[in-house]
Amino acid sequence: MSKKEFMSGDEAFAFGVKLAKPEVIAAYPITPQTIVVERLSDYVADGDLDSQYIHVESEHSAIMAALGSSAMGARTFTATSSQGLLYMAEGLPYVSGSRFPVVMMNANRATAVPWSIYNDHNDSMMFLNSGWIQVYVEDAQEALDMAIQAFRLAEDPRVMTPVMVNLDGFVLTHTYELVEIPDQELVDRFLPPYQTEHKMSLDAPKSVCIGVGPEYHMEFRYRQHHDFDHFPDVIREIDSEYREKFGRGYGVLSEQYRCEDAEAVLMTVGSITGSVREVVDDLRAEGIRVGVMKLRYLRPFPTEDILSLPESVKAIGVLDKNLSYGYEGTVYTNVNSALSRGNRRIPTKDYICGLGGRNISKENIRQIYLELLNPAAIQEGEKVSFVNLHLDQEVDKNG
Amino acid sequence: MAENKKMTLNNLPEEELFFGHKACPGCGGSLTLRLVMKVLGPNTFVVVPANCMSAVSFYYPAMNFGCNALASAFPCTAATMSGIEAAARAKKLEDYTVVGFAGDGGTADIGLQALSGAIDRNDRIIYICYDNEAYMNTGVQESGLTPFGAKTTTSPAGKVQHGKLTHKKNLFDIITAHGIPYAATASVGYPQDLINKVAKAKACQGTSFLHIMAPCPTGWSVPIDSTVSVAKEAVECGLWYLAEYENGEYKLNKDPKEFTPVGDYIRKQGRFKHLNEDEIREIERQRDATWVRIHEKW
Amino acid sequence: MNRPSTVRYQYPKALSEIPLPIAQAGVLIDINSGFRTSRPVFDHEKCVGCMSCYAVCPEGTIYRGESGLQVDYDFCKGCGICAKECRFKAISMVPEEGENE
Amino acid sequence: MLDIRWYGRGGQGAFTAARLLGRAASVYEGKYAMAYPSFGPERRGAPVWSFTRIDDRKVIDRAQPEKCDCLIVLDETLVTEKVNEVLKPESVVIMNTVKPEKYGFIQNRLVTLDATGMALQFLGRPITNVAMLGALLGVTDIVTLDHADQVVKDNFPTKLYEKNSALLKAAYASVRGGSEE
Repeated sequence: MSKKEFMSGDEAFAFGVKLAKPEVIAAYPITPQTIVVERLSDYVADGDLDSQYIHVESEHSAIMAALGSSAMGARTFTATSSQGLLYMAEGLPYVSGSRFPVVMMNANRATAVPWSIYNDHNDSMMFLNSGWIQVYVEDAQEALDMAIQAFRLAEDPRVMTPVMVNLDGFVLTHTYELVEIPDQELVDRFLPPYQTEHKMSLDAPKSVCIGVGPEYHMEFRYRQHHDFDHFPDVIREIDSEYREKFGRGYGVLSEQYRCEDAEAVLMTVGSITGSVREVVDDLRAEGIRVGVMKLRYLRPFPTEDILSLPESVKAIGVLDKNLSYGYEGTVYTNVNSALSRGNRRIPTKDYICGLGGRNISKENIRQIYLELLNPAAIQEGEKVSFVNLHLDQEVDKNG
Repeated sequence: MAENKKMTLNNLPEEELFFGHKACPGCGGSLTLRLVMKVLGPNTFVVVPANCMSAVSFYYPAMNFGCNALASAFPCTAATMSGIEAAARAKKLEDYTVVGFAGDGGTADIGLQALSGAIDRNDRIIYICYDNEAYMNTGVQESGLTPFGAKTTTSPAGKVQHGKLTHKKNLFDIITAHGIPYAATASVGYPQDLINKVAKAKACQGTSFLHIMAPCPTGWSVPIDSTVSVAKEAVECGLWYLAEYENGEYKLNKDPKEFTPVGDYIRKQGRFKHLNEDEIREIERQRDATWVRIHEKW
Repeated sequence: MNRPSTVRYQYPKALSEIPLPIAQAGVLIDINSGFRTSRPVFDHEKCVGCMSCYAVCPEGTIYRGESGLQVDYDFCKGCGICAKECRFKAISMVPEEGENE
Repeated sequence: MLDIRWYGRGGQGAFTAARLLGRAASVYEGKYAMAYPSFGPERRGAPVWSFTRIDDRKVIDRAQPEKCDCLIVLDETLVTEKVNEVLKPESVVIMNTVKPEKYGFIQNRLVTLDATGMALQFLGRPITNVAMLGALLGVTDIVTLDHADQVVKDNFPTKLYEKNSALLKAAYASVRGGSEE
């Protein structure tokens, strides 16, 4: 029987990992991921989880130990955040290039300098090109559910690609919510033990992490790229089976909320979506037609979903908790690229927000929607703006 | 068990587990690998970080290891081995060995942190540092194990700076300071001694570490047939030593009554060609100090 | 001699043929003798079969044949360590003439 | 929707109380709740805000609320006139103090109790969070005393639970005037 528990995002994710029964865990503590590794250590120490926990001395070793473990065909988990993810940088394409289905939890946190332990997405956005699948969750329940789904997805023979599950630091990792915990037997049926021939074994010895010269290097990359073509279908299949078994699903690469007949749509990533949903409800109650599109996966990117937005949409805003300095938020770049691929001309605007844990209020979001309702101004005006900046804007403009 | 029968040069298994690779002729590193793999056998998981040994043996589509092998990132030979070992434990594998081959830079410089972590966990892995005293794969740059005075492409024999300015890191002491179950130094100049130590490491239940002197004719500027003889001379003149650390005790496997002249060893190698008499005397002084310490401490 | 043999590798011609970057162990595509300027030749009269040469060969190309120790010239790089280390002077390095076979 | 704010110092257990309240409301009373501390490095003695939000539908807005319906002060040394900024006209303030007369600047309804004295009496230590939870329920009935007692039971080992349970009930009674008990 499933039961309900009041858990933080970190705790919920750790519990999801426990239900997924990884054979090997290699992780190094970093705020705000720490509770995940503490809970997993507890489960192993108490015998509630039969897993080899490797107490690595750094994140670089965590990801490379995970590579070694996954290369043996063992279900493998690691977790990190921010500076730790950056320290792992070298290992990320090692794992994805080798096509080993490691699952990682990343607690999204700002990157130094100025250093900060608080939330934004500058850490994971640096690694959109790392070959990992990236998914961002909205609440503790989705965190737990995606811990389980991530292993199923990564290990699917059509996928064989590592998955990074991103949780917003503190606002999600350290916030307690009601979470429904699935029954272990049901999880076991949904996620059977990982079986693969894609591994080193004494019966069939392999050379792993091979080198490929200029003559054939591009062909290997070509395959890696095109394998992503199949991932959306696999994600859809897994999510609908999950919904069937556990009564909860999250859609595929993205989720549209009240986008039907919407004039303005705001794109979100992660836990900010909840507040945006409430603003949408408030505005809809006032007869204002707005919607929100939650981008769950950034790799693979929900290009088709974005292009499927109704014709009623006259302006799109993007909430970017990250910034490619000197240019724009990275989600914005990707959204515009999707629109361009589909030859859809909709005015767009980037809203840089929440950097280093800056609060984003419902009033902030409301003002963004009101601005988006004037598509002509969006078309003509500044494309990149900052939300809730603690500066006197007037002085800035005059100065 | 086959391990019970002592392995000698005469009864080494015929199977070649590291073969057909593209290493330079006379490579001390590949000789090290070949000999070690003879002892460890086919049920071995090998980790090689970015170095000559991985560069010459993982180049698609040719694969030169006959057993399982993984070409890992430079800083984390030990961590990758730990991951393999943990997975083998999780899968309840029996009768296997996990070994890593990193060079001097891969061990004493960039790989030291991960190695220290693995020894701390006492994972059942064999870490082998094949020491050719510089970053040879990238074209002979100075490492922490490059000896005093040696010329490399980043410690040139210039007008004001004469090769490497500092002495060779004392890696063996760094490792034994961890209280590791088994550590030893060895040399390709002494194959039987090397084989004996690999057999001990294979039987060790925790982390074991072998520091093997493996000359690189290219980087040392010596003839390609002198890899083994120059390795022997390093031991004979006292600049390298054969020792073990087991159960907290040090043991010298060879304790020369007197050393051959350092100058004879030095002058044969192009990398030391620029050194003057004072600098050679400095190398001798360092050697003597090392041996005083060895005799006092061990 | 117990080692992998050389195979003719089929390179991929289509997306579906491109392998994942994990390969069968022990696959040889070509021979290594291009390195060599001279080759070791055994004098079987002098050889006592001590196997020192075998132990110090970086390539693993010396093996026990029907008439004593043999060299796999496809993979010998001609470094000459075997000849130098032989206490019985049973190996001599003979210069290669022209192209390698 | 109810916003409850807890004000204390690191180590006083304000966040534990926030979490226990959220758990009682959600796990035992079928409501939805969210609980979180003011985020940051964990340091003993530093001022810590904690928040519990309770609603009949799923709580999804994570933005820190500007104002609260109940303000619970575990450590009165933190209180200045600035607390008025987080209060709505109808908000109630529950404070651990023996000198309520010092807080005339708070215009809202102020309920006080000597939680430190009670904690010393029942626990032998000045840990006031469970007492303040009891006082909150005595004033507001956000969750039943039985359910609060249940989450205290879930949270503490048996011996500590017994002491805290007694403290919870005593604090509850002290603000109710003892009549309901």
